[in-house]
Amino acid sequence: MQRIGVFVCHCGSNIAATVDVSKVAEMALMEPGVVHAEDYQYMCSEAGQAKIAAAIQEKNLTGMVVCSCSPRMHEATFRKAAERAGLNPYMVEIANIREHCSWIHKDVEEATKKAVILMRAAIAKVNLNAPLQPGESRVTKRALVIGGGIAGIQTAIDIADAGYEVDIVEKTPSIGGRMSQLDKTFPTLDCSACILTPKMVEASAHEKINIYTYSEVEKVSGFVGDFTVDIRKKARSVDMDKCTGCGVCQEKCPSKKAPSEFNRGLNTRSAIYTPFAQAIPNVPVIDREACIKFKTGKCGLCAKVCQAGAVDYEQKDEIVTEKYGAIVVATGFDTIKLDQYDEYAYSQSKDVITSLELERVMNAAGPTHGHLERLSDGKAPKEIVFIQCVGSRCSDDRGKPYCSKICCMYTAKHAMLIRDKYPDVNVTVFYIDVRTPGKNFDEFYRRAVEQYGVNYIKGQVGKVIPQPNGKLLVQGSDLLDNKQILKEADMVVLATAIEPNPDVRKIATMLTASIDTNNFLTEAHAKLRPVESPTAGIFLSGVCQGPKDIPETVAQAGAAAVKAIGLLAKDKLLTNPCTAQSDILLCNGCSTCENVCPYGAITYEDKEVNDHGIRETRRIAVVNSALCQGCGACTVACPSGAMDLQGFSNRQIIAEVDAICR
Amino acid sequence: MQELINRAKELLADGTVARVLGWKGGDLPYNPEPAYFETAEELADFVYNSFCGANLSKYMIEASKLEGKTMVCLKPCDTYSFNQLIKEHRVDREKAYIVGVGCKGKLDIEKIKKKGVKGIESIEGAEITDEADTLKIQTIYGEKSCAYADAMLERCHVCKGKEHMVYDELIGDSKETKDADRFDEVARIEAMSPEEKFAFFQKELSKCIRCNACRNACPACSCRKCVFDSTKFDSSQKANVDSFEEKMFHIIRAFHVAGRCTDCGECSRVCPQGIPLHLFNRKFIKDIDGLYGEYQAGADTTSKAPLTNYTFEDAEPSIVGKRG
Amino acid sequence: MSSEKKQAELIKEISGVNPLKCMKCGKCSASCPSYNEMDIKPHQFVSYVINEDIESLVNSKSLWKCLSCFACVERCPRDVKPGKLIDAARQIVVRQKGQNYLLADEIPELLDPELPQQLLVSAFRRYRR
Amino acid sequence: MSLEKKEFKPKIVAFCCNWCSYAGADLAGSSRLTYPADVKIIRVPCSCRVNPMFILRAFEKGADGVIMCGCHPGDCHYSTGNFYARRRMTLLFSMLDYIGVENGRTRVEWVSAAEGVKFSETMNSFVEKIYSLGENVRLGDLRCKS
Repeated sequence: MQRIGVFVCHCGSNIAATVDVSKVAEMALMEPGVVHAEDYQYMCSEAGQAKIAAAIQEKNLTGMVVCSCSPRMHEATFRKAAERAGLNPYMVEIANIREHCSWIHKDVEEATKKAVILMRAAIAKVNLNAPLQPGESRVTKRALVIGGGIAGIQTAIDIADAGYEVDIVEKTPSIGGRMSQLDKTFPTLDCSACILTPKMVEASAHEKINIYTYSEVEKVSGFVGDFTVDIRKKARSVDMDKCTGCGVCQEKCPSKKAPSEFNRGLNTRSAIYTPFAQAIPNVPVIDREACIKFKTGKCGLCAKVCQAGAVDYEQKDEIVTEKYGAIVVATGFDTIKLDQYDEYAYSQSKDVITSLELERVMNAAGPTHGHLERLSDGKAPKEIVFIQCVGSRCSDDRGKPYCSKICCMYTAKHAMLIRDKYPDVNVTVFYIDVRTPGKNFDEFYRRAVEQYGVNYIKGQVGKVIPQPNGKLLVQGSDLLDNKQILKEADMVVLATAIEPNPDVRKIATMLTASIDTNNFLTEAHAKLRPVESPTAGIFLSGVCQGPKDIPETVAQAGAAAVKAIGLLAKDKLLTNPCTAQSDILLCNGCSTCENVCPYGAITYEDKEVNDHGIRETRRIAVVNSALCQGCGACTVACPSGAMDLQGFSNRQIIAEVDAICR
Repeated sequence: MQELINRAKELLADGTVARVLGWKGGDLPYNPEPAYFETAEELADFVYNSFCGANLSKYMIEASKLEGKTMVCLKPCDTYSFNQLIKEHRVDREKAYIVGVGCKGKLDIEKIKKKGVKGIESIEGAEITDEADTLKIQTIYGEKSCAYADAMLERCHVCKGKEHMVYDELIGDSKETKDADRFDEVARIEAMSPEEKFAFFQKELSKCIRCNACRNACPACSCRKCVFDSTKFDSSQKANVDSFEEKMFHIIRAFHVAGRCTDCGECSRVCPQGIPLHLFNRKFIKDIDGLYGEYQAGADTTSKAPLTNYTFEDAEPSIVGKRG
Repeated sequence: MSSEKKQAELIKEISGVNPLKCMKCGKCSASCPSYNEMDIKPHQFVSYVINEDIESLVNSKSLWKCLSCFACVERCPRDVKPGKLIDAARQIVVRQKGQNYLLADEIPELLDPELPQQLLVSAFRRYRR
Repeated sequence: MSLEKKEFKPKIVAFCCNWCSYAGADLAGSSRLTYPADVKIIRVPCSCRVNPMFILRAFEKGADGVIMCGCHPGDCHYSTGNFYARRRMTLLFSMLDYIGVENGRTRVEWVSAAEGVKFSETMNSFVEKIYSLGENVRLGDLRCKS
């Protein structure tokens, strides 16, 4: 028989206001095995933990139940407290009477009753708990960063500076990401390239950083400290070692009709290309879909003009397998597709563009060489309308329910830059709210209005109608004046919602990292663990976790790096002892469990057994507890019940079921 | 039958096998029982007739542990079970010399008795070589007759086919007996109202005396120790104390063999209470076929079983309420 | 429940709209072809329902100026769909016998050959009973 | 014992996987999204840990409804657990339906850690369903009914 102590936490008034905590403690004493029960204001506090320690020692407890907040919150705290007092940490169970009880119920009697039942279930479980010892696993001192934008670059530099090897895997031919496409950055109006390029160079020159561009993560296995990752290096068709980056091939390439990804399809590029002048590595790739040589077998001009002999049409995709201790996801974002927003005439008029396209138009390296002009006829616009929240804050299925966060600021930036450079152009911004929380942000927006005379109108645009004269008729509302506005514009710029890079879902599945309904990766705790995924060893950097601007991204990138460094600095990790075990006398050796194990943790061995006097050799399942992650798939696949999960055994769960249904 | 005995003697004589697993005559003309034969003399008791319904593949679990090979007589449907046992590493293919025996449909003595035939002394037409469509039954009340097809086990009317899935040699001819769809009965129950379904199963299952015959005969139910006998689930009990326990046992038993059951029909054949236990297994087979694609357990030894497999697009459990 | 509250609840029930979802962006009013003829503008409908002032809504000109073109329903980013609220208010009027704005018999006289078919169908859906 | 009919208070067991649904329930709690106290949650590492025996056991001991929640298919913390769970539960529920147990008494719902609202809505609708079905008399040990 166990000697169980029950500790009921008030959590200030969080629990005590709805649950009669002293009643719960009193009821605990009536349960089998319970020899001690008390309630206290804050069990997780130092004083609370001291009470637990005292009870463990004085009453010689063999198990304990804490009725408190979610085990996801403080299970680790109480386990540590138990361990310090000499009790095996796995003899601790939590009854979640806060999140699952006091916070969602109002009636004191009802909530108290439920709390008692939850406590009984936990006591019933502890009665069947057995002390467990965690194992150890090694840590590979190398990190993988998925995504080579500003978030990935910053994380990689920070990890590498701490002395650990880092690999960056970037899908496109160059690192740099979205930031490399921007012209200027708010709120200081630095030139984006001027601040990003040095970071790119630093990453590529860093002796601890290895960059795989034009590559994708193909497969991930293993677990925290010991991931094995297959990286597909897509065939570049250009030898990275031989290429000097002279650029002659790109000049001579006769196929120049492929839309430029870097310029958002506003102009074209050659089939052999580097995305932009400052690309790192400065080695082109051949777009095999656009290349004449690959399409028809003829041409081959690039190979002829390449003095270094770097062009290699025979190159094949290559799979590199590497081990990592930590993985940082920095997959960034894209703007949403506007197919469903016919009312803004995006697909009907070349002069309706997204803000990211405007960045390219304003940039000296862009399709118009930095001249503000209409893409339809090249004329200078006189009247520009900005529309905010296009696809953001939408609860229908056309857009995204969240605020994209960066649009208010970049629109103010665009408006200001246009008014500064072209004072004769009128700029109107239709907004729902102007959101400028951030250092110097509101001041920045006010400058756009007060100093640069940008016309802000509170109200959304209902429709943009292309006119026969080439103008765009904008129909919007001015809610403050209670007027409907009709305005002829030369250009319309849409502050298009951003969404996580569509590839992130595939990556999250490989990493078994959880993802929310908007495809943003979920953090382990919204407030206290914002850069960690709930999956151990996976960290989050940048917009893949939620919309953010550059300063926030860089800050989070550094935070993710620190968390990864904290992991890599350890030599050994303690493994979860809640693993599966096979009962040698019950195992049929049927291989069913092996077939459902996602980790390949189950193997079979011929073992001598003594089954009540019958000695024979049997085929028995053996669990490698270093590989087992404790999901329990095998335990249900096993018909005889030979396979059981420590810490969540069949009898423990059944005891909980019985206690709840009692 | 003689051909089988002759071959068995040869195999014993040349040392190919150490024993023969077949049937010997029982105390009544219609209840032959599984038996081992180790010498030519013992084979005098060997029988193989239309009452030899027992599936011998499960006996091979123990026989695999013995010295030397065992000659085992397997009917076409038994070979599915044997394959399934190979797949689950329960039998050793190398320890078995499989003689695939012919089958023209096995008989159900209960069906004959239900026709009011009592005091049976002998039955003519049940020998494997007989071509007769009618059984001649000598009883203490005189001769009675019964159409062969009318006396056949339910499972033979929905036979999977007379092809052996695994064998070393074949002896004897078979005759197709399939004349019904095996899911008809299940579909009929599915079409009932919940009240009717419940009443039907309540009535059938309340007959259960927990003798465990179904479990002991089932080749898929071959755990060294059944969960209902172990303490692992706090579920060990030898008798049904209430109607819940009857249901629990049979649902779990069917669930444990789901995707592994070859639909050999032994459970229903051996049930002393005549409970149509195959209706549970066949329900799972029908669901598996319908939801995850046709699957015949024991047709091979390598395919992934439905419950250890999945696809991303699998039906959601809510489909249960949505189907017609 | 006060009669004002009842009426507001009725509008919510008929329309299936939760007016609290409105974020006051004004896209409905920006989309409305009859905006200038309305006394209560489409985006204001929401606040009338929230403030339980159905009386004003029912007596407004807007109720009968709405063309049921559904531009606001189509474009509302918050699933509030003021067009449906307007329609519900109309239903309330129609349900109170004798207060029909139009009788079915009167419609042929008002028909205009230039009128688009869709509008006709829509009008019948609105003004029938 | 009073002769008056007792008010029906259902017993509902919810199996929640540790990584998604239990966290979703926590989020429902911290967002103060209410659902009836009849629901009691049992934490399991993964939906694939839920043995049909547990579900039948709950009914045996007097549960009126059993719901299992896990990560959305494809998002399982253990990659594939919920795929197996999905097949197991589909077959089990189909069998229960087949023997005449009202099919609304069992449910599987995928709830992510971010879906506190869905968790609460799911529980509300499930409890409502159980109230409409009334006491579970078909699948239980009558000795457990008091």
